[in-house]
Amino acid sequence: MSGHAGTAVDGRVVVRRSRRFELDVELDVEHGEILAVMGPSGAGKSTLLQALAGEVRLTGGEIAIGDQGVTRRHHADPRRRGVVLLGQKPLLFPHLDVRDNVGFGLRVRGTPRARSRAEADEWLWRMGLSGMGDHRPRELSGGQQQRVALARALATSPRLLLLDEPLTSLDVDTASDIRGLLHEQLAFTLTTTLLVTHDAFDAAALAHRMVVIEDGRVTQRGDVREVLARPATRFVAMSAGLNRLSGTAHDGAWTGESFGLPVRIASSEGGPRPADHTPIVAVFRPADARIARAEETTWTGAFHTARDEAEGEPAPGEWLARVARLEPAPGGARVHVTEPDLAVDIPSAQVAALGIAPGDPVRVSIAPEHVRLIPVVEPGPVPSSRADDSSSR
Amino acid sequence: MSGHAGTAVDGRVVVRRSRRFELDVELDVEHGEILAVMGPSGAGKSTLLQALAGEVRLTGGEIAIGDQGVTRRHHADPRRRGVVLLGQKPLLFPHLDVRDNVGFGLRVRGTPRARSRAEADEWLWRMGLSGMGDHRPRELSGGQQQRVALARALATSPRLLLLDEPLTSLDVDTASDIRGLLHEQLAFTLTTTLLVTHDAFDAAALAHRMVVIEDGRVTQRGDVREVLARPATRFVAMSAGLNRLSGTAHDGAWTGESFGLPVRIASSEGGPRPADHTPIVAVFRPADARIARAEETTWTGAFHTARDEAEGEPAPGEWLARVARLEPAPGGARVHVTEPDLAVDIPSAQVAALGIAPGDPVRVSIAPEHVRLIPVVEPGPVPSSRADDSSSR
Amino acid sequence: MTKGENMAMSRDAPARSVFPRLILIPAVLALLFLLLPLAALVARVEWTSLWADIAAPDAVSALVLSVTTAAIATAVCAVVGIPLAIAIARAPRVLAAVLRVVVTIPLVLPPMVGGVALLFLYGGSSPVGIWLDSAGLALPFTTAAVVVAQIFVALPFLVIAVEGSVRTAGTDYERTAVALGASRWTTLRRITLPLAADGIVAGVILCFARAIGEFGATALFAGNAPGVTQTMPLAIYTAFNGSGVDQGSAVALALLLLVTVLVVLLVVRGWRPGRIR
Amino acid sequence: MTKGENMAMSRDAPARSVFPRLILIPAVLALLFLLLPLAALVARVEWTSLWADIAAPDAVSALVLSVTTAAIATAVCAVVGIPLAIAIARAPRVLAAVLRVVVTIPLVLPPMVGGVALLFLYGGSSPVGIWLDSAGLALPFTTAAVVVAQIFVALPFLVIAVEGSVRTAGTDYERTAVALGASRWTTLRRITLPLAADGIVAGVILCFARAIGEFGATALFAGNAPGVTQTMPLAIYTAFNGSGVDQGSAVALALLLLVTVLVVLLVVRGWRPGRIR
Amino acid sequence: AQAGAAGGGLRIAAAASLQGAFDELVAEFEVAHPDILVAPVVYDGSSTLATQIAEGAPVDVAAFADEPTMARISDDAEEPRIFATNSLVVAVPEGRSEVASLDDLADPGLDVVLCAPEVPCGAAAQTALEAEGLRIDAASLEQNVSAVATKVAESIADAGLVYRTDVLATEGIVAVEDPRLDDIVNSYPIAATAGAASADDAEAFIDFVLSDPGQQTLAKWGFGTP
Ligand SMILES: Nc1ncnc2c1ncn2[C@@H]1O[C@H](COP(=O)(O)OP(=O)(O)OP(=O)(O)O)[C@@H](O)[C@H]1O
Ligand SMILES: Nc1ncnc2c1ncn2[C@@H]1O[C@H](COP(=O)(O)OP(=O)(O)OP(=O)(O)O)[C@@H](O)[C@H]1O
Ligand SMILES: [Mg+2]
Ligand SMILES: [Mg+2]
Repeated sequence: MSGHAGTAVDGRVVVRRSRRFELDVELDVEHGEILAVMGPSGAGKSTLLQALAGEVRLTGGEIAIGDQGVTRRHHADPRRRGVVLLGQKPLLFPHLDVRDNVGFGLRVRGTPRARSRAEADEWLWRMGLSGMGDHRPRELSGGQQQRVALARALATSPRLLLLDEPLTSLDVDTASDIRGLLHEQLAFTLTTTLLVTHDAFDAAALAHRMVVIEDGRVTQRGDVREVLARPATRFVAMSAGLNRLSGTAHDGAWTGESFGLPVRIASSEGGPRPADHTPIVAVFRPADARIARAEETTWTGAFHTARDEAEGEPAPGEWLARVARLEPAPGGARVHVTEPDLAVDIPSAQVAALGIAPGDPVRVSIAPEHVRLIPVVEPGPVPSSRADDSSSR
Repeated sequence: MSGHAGTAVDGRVVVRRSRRFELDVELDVEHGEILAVMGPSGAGKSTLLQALAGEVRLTGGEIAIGDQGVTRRHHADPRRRGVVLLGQKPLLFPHLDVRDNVGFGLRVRGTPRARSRAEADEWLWRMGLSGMGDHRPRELSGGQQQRVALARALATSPRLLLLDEPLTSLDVDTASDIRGLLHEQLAFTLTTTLLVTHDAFDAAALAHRMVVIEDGRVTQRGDVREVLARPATRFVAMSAGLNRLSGTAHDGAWTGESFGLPVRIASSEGGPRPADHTPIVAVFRPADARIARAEETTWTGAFHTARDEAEGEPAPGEWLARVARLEPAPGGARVHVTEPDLAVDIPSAQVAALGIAPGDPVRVSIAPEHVRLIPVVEPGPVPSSRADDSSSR
Repeated sequence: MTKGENMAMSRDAPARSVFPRLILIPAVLALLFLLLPLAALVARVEWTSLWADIAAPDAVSALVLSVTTAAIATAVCAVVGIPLAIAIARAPRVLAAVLRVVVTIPLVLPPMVGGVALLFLYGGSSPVGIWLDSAGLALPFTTAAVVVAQIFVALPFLVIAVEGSVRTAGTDYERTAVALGASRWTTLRRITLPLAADGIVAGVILCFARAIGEFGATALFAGNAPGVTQTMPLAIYTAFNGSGVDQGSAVALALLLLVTVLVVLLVVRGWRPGRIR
Repeated sequence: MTKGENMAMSRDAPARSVFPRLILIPAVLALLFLLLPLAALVARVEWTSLWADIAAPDAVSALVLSVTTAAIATAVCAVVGIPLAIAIARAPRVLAAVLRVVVTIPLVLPPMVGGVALLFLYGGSSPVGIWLDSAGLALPFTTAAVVVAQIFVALPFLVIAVEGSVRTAGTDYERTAVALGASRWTTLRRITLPLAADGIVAGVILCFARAIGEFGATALFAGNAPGVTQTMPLAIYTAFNGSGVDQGSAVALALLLLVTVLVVLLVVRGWRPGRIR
Repeated sequence: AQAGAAGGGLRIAAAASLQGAFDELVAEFEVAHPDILVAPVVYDGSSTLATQIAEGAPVDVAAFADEPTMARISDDAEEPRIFATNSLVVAVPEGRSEVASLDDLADPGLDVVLCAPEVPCGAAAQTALEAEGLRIDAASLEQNVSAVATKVAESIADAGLVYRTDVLATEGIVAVEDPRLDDIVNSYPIAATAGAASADDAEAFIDFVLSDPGQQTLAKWGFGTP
């Protein structure tokens, strides 16, 4: 694995943290690129960033950051590499006031005191914290600390910026402002950035490409919107806010089962027709699915009716399901149904009219224009490096 | 203000934190109720919870928690009040392993060691952390620590539970599981809970009522869905993911201005017709608005055309706007336009077809069936207690 | 890889330390400065007579007395000193500063003056002494006096070391424990003390070292009666100062004291308060 | 409300302390135990001759010598001891434990033995002493010897106090600083030292107090020449030991020493390293 | 000498410089008086012992190195008797020959250590030097005579004034005899304390010290007879 021109980060990071967890990820980030990193809690995202920042040692692999190599033995100085990590904890210097925290990186690079203070104040203003410069970090709220830490990281103009959930614990309004600021700043300074986030919206708004890490391994990577639109795993689908149903291709449509009865979902999307009998997944938004009361109010009754119907040709894109859970949502409710497991969003107006409760039979339908069918590629576009299998759970 | 039967928390909390910030909030929470607390970063949400937990002293007001009163001088023992705060930092005991952390509350209540360990393991399992019991907190990822802290708080079966952003730094998938668990647990144990969150979805899914705090004052309160549907402030609208345009009622419709040209937005929603010339707001979802290229491609040209059209009767629910910013989003893009400021979501397919850039003129439209008109009530349904005005920014 | 190894690995993995390597020069200087005199001492040991010197009954009884009294004094210091340290750590800013200075004062007294002060307080000519005497608890010139003298000189060390770490540990975890339903005592036992463990160990070590090395106050307040109040430092002093005694035996005794303390310290270092529950 | 008040308010607002109130009993006992002997000492002061005793030229020169040498010794200890403390705090677990014990050892030596050890090392019959002598740097009987003796006995206190707080402060902030581009020296100066400020102040205080109270090693190693090596503790001892001389003057001198140190400590307490940048 | 425990036996407190001699004396005394139990002797500086006795230390017999110190406990003791004398000698490191007589000490190129004038050996030295009209700029005024002896033995000092007994007891130093010093004697008093548990035993011991066998033993350790 050799770095080519224009590559900022290139190589393979292996970190064994414990008997049950090992991170093993290949990375290839271009100069000025923003790479989103998503993954479930405990998947190894922070470990990856810490390894790149030199905070934990590699136990294997080899990674080139700029023109410097880091291996298990050789351990370059992050300062000389120009790598700045904003970790999950803000770690603001408790003995310095907020202004000096933000100005720290400038000061240690020799910027005169007055100028670094002025720049720090400018950053605070951009973060919506003007006038807070004299406060100690402990006198700030959680979200304010988060913003100060972000300002401190950005103010140093690093060559490689590692952001570990920078917008977490911010409200929607503030997060939107900071997201805009971050977008501008990173685009303007062409800073190579790895951005860990749990929010697909952040990833889409800020990053160019994305890697998904699950249990220490990359499960999907590629263009952000592409990944979110064609989720390879349940986790990605959830993150993108999509239902993802596994089934088999048949006649160019998705087929599966619901309580033993066949279900067929068609798609009006163009593209290559999936080969029959190959595994595919159907993907659609919870808001696009429709739900209606079954004609029979008892589950057994409804099931019998459905079974009788199924004798004939079942209506495509419609099937009998059972309500598992009702979750109120801002504009209505989210209904979780089985089988197959999926979510349906219904607007407030419909909630009362529908009058359903867990256990009730319902008819779920999805129109072909909202469905995307994706062939399952296993192990997918992910460069495989799963030599060591003992470490997976 | 006297507590009545069934009231768990009742009174007024005043905490001055600094010259520029004072919290002054009236609260009234029923037994077993779950109250969501939302507000911008630095609004005082954590301060409110800390005051209720006895971690900061009141500087004024008086609050009854159960049958105990807390005032500036009198400071009841949170232990005897059965109040448990899960703060923004997990604060897991660093010298105890994860299992002992979760079991701590049980142990100190005299539960035998074996049983408390078993219960702790059960909690860890429910949190998706089985097998992690022997780890030290510092060996966990951020989200894992968050979940352990939540388990520790829930395991004590408190009378009043104060949760400060319990689901932050969790991925969507894990958050959904934990949200479900929290919902069941709180409903089952009928625990009175204050839940600080930045996520309207969490609030809607878990809470019955909601208070919105901005800059230390309550700006809106009421049923969660009601508040989110009828946002009284820009912040609430943003949190609920809605556009909120201020204007004046005229002929039962909303009227405002766009670059000096009149704009009219009608609503097909029933309800009392707003009196003419009173201030009202129009509320709708970014996904429901439509956007189209203006006939002219230059801003000046488009503006002239629009001005000429406006001489006649302007088309209701449609006006000329200017693109401010384009933000990629998972399923497409979010277009921010001025004037008035609002966001429009467009699906991926349309993004390329539309081909717009910041500065371009566009025609924005919104169908009456998606619009809700809300009279502006000032100071609104919020019990006013703004005696001290010097403390607001 | 076994689980034990793995836990050890993750705990021992050295946090990358970033101090300038140049500071190792003064650090080594400091170490040499402390160690060279000890080496010079050891170089003077007369190995031929060493065994006879340290096996002498008086030497053995002095050593036993020293270890016993220092252990008792350390225990007493821990029992009263840790509470004092916590009280100072949690006192309001100004009061804490004053208390800290007050606690430091006895350090300054040349130990002999400390002995005089103790004699003035508990001796036959003071009201306290008379009262103790009438209660049959006369202190001076008893083994108890040795312990009292040791406590007086060693207590400040324990208090200052423990106070620092209790203050650094802060109150966040304590308040969390209380909120989870722990009583104050439970919080003290399960949270405050374990979190201050490093400081407590350091304090206990300093305290024990100072107590077992105590000479001046003991000499005055407790006297130098072999078997009763003659601790190692007094035995060394007597061997060194008395005429007609070989100074070689003073060096031998000093060596014996050093080795004993070395062993005790290494054992203590392996111990952490709060580990046993 | 002015801004200053407000900052003070938020900083001083006492974190609710949750320790059991009962521990105030042993805490007060500990405090009394330390203070009563001092009170007994003060009670014996002969106020009529006090002024004459403390204004005597020898007393004044001894006091000046004590404060000067103790200050120099403390400065040297800080310069070499803080690096040693940092090195220990950041050393691997086992090495750190060994170094900590090694540093503690000199504490154990009765100071007089320490003096003998120093004599053995730097005296005329040792290679080091001969070498120093030929370089014209003979130590014994010089004021420098006083400082050396004080450093030897006081250094361990500083190292142990500072080491604890450097370790507690951890390396998180240091690594953050390095990642933000700070050099190792800058990190040391701007992060490590200020974060360990509490421990450094405590260490400096302990070190100064021990140095100014040092008697045994000084007496042996440096001697007792008025104006050159006669520090306060030696003056006190001489006054005390003198046959037929009034012990009142020993008490008076002790009081003078105490008050001086009290003043110095209160001044130091107001100082924090790293505040001035 | 079986009385290790507190309370048993005759309690003797003696100046540190008497240690070798008294250890031997006590052994002989126990042979002569098998009925009298003697507790281990407490040795320390005379001044320390005096302070302790004034504060009620349990002592039956006190033997000090000088009379003024004994005078400090006159309220607490019987009439003292002089049982030994000690005279000063010039001590030099073994194998060095710069110093041949007392007068050589005035050489400013030499490091000379003396006892502090406040303590008995220093007072004696001062008397001797004044009598000879010698002015010595001492490198150090030591707290006790052992410190002087040690400094000379370690070659830190070139010469010092110590007691004859110390030269015998300290390795590495030799005495330079000077007859002018023989007159400068220090008298050692011994007394039973007022609170002695057994006045008879105390008297018996004092008598033994003053007896011929006692004096012979003291002479063996370098002490003179009064
Ligand atoms: N210091 C450590 N010692 C041992 N194991 C660790 C350590 N830190 C983390 N781990 C383990 O490594 C795995 C990955 O942790 P990491 O912090 O990288 O996760 P993450 O993807 O950042 O999760 P989150 O989204 O919750 O922050 C987890 O299973 C965690 O338990
Ligand atoms: N210890 C303190 N001293 C002084 N001011 C403080 C202190 N803690 C918080 N503040 C100030 O009080 C205000 C409210 O803080 P709080 O932590 O309650 O906000 P919050 O609503 O929880 O915000 P976030 O969502 O960012 O956590 C902020 O302006 C903050 O700067
Ligand atoms: Mg993480
Ligand atoms: Mg908060």
